[in-house]
Amino acid sequence: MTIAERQAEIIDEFEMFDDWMDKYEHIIELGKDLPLIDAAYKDEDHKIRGCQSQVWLHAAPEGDKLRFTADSDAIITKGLISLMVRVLDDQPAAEIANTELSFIEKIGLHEHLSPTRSNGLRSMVKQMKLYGIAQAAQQNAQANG
Amino acid sequence: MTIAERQAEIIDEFEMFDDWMDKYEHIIELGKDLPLIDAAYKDEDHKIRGCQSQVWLHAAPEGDKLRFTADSDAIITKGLISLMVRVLDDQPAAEIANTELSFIEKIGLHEHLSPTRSNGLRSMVKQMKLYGIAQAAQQNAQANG
Amino acid sequence: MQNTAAKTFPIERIRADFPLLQTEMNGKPLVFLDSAASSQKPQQVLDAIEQYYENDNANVHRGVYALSQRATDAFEAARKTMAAYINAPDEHEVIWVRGCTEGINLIASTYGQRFKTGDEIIVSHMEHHSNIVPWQMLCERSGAILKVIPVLDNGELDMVAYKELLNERTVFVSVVHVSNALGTVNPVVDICNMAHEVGAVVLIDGAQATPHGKVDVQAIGCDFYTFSGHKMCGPTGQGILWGKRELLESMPPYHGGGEMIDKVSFEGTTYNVIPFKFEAGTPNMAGAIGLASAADYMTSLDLDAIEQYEAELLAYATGEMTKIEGLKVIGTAPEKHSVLSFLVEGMHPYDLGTLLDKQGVAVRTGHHCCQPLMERFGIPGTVRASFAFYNTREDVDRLVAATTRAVKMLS
Amino acid sequence: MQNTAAKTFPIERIRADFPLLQTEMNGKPLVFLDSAASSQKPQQVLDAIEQYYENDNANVHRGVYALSQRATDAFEAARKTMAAYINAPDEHEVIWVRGCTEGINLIASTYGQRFKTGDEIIVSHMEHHSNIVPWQMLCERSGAILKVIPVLDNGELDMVAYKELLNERTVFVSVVHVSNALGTVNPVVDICNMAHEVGAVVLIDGAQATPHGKVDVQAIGCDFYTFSGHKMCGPTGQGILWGKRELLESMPPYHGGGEMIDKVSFEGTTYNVIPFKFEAGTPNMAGAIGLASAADYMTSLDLDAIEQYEAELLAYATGEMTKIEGLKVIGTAPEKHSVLSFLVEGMHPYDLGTLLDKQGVAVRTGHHCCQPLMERFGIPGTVRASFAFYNTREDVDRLVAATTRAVKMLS
Ligand SMILES: Cc1ncc(COP(=O)(O)O)c(C=O)c1O
Ligand SMILES: Cc1ncc(COP(=O)(O)O)c(C=O)c1O
Repeated sequence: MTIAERQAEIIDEFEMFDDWMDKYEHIIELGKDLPLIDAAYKDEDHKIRGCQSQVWLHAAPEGDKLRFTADSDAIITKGLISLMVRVLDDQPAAEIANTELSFIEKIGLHEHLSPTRSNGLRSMVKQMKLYGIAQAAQQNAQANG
Repeated sequence: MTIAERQAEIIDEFEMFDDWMDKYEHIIELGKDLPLIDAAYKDEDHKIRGCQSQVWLHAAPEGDKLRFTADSDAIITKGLISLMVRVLDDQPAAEIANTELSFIEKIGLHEHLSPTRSNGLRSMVKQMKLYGIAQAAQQNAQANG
Repeated sequence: MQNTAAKTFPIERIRADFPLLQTEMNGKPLVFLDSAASSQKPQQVLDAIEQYYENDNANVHRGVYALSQRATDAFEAARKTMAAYINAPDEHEVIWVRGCTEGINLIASTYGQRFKTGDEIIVSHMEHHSNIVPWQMLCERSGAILKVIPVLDNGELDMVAYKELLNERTVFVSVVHVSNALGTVNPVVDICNMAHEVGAVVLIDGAQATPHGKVDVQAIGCDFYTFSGHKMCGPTGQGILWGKRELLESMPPYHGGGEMIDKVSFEGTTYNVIPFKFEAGTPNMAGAIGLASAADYMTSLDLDAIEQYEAELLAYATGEMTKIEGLKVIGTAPEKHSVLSFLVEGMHPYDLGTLLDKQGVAVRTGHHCCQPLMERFGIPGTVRASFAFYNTREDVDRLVAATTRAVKMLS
Repeated sequence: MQNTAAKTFPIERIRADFPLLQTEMNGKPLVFLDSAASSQKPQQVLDAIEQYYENDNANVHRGVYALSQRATDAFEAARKTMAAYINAPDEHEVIWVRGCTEGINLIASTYGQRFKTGDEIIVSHMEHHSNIVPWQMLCERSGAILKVIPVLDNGELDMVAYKELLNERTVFVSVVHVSNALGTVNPVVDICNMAHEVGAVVLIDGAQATPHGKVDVQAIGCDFYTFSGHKMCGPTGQGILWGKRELLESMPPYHGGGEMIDKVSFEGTTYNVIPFKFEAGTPNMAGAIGLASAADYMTSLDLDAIEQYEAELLAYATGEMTKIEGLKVIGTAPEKHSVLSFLVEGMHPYDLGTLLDKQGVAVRTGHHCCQPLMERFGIPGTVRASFAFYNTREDVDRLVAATTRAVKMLS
């Protein structure tokens, strides 16, 4: 599935919840299911500091793609992370670099990405895209070099 | 005339003006008529500094009474000063010390004595009373001494 | 458990005065439990501000026209009201500042100029960042040393340790009256007495005291007292620093500019008398008038009644919340004001706060600008429900229900 | 003499927006000619403030609940509006301060920390006390030397003398954009260019510029720019300090406290990024939102149209007032903004001001916080009529009539 398809899938999935609490129930479940980051990466180097909750993110290239694992100390943040990972993991670096992540807004959870929320999520998305940009640039250099 | 009588006289005098401008016309006249302070006393020692206008005040004992002369660089302040002098000049020190100057309020010019007006007038009245207190105290001391 | 204060306190009428309390959050009637961060404002305060702008607005002091005189009179009357609110002996000792943070910084940057290497300044481990960082910055500049009163497990100050910290090198003590993170009411009278015995000067941070009951700076015996208006129903951007006249007069000025001068020339400038010496620039006139109106509003409700009403509310909330399995109250001092900080075993404050928000309950989560205190307790933060006199037992019930549901979801 | 701008400017509609302009003073319809001290406020601004308190009020930043997020969004959107108002390239360079006075003091106490003995700071002889005293205080602390640009007889800066003052020891230049006492518009672009040639950094005091037309900090080329909201239809107690990012980042913090920190511990504290590094304590949220609403209001009227309208009004007033026998205008620079300072031969400003007040005309008298400038002209003060875009030719006619009558009474 492309990034767009995966976003569409999540939007569909969330359409069945018409109550806030059900939606959060689902996010919490997703948080619990998130494959954990390798303990070795849960360190200062991989930490994205937030005022409200902390996030750890690890990225590894696999061919022209990027693999992400992540974790957070707060379960709701973790649930939201799991959605980001689901959309961007195992996708071509160039696409990660250029994509617009609109699904968060569409499923009504945009507030968690507010610059003033400071839960680490916004910085994490930025970081994921930076990995994409860096990786794509490197591939380009190799292709041309 | 006592201080009370002189105040009553001024209140009467101002009753005939029902227009602000007439009242000020009169104050300006009074300012022009004010017998000037002796030039020798128009110095820093006798100056009461205000933000808006300056006042010079001189007091001299004469028996158990006090004689005041004063001046200002602003004519309206000068007119108001002339009223104060008219009430308090040549009165017993003890009475000056204890009197309530209500006429300013009654003739509707209280604003010029506002602590925030800073035209020197309020400080002048305070100063006149202090002279009265000091002089009365000295007389008492002499009487008992 | 319906007590005396709750019976006679006109809570219905009071709530009607607060427009924001009538609104919804996330589709639910709002339960506002974050007054320790900033309180809501009654219509009376909003009206006082509007009425000032519509009828009296002009720059204060030195104006010869009626409008400016009226503005000045209102502004200076507001100062008098605030002096009365904390029983200051002289309204000229009352300085307008932006808030409690500026009040503390003003003292550090003016009174603090006399401190030198080796002088000791004492704060406590439960201070708000605003009562830590200015002193750290001052210590860096001056070579003075910062000493810290430890906090006991229940959230009280360790007064034995405090006594040991005091000595002839102690020049200053700055302690919070009521802790914003724990609710602890500190023994400020003793703190002042003990400091004065070694000749130290005392500043009390009253940010969380003035919104909840009577404060009497003379009875406390402190040298400086500061608080924010926005936490006690006043507008944002206006607070008070009170200080003893002889201390204020001995201090160098703070900001330079209009109002604070006597005479300016390039050969040399002389300064105005207190309080103006510390009030450079056009003041926040509407802020002053709004804050005085807030003080009037609270006084009209009777500050003792407010204190008693809130005490009962806190007792009720503490009793009900602690029935929730795994919930632990952080801060259990016998003397507390209107703050219930808690954690639930294994749950992150952010998760709890988010789920409370979705149920219409506004609480604060995190370190509450008290990182050293959080470290002391070995926790990343807490969930804090803080009450004001406009909260009700129904608000508490909603908090309990919402927390119960959140805990279930997160288990 | 009815000009283009006056014809198309919607003055009737504008005046209806200002409640205070509908009031009387001493029984006469108010003619408000003291906007340089503080302007009046349109209903739109009062409504924005009230609407904030009634719907969005909560402490900003770090709140997890919807209300706090809304308050934060509104507060940060206001910062963006103010950045746009002065064409700042980056809203993070915009710092909320109480007003212009605090802006200048903030720079003196932070950026100024790097100055040392023998460094030279340049101000002008026409500065407001707020742009003199902070530098005098800094010079006293640091050993830096204050140099003064002279003022020509017509109220312009002596730019030849300025050039001579500049040298490799010059570290800082702080000059007013528009003089509050004379109305002179200074050549700020040249002032900045010339200062930069010797490597000095420039602060422009924009208190009297932002209320009267477009300001573009990038076109000016200054390093810092500061102004007050209350002079441009905004609420009291809120202003702006703008600075170039690299300078702001290089500066030590200002106040210590909440918001301005990254992490606090007794072992050592680290600071937040700009602008928050300079914004300790709970900000004046309603002030920010009110000021942004004032900027929106003025922008909606078109700042160029405001400038042209006011220019015509000033020209008209100058023409009419100078017909009065013995009246002398103080400040006759070719480039002026909305200020008419005058004296009448042999008459004290206090007397004139008092008699104008009784006729319903509000003007300011005295030194206008510019004592050195008054000394330069050898006068104790002036009568100052200052205009805003809500004044009319009828206001001018009332001023002329009232002055004529006062002069007659005082002759
Ligand atoms: C030119 C100028 N600079 C600075 C100030 C000080 O502004 P504020 O009093 O709002 O801080 C003023 C206003 O009085 C002014 O006119
Ligand atoms: C105990 C305490 N001190 C100081 C402050 C700082 O007050 P402000 O942010 O209004 O300056 C607060 C409020 O956050 C507080 O709760």
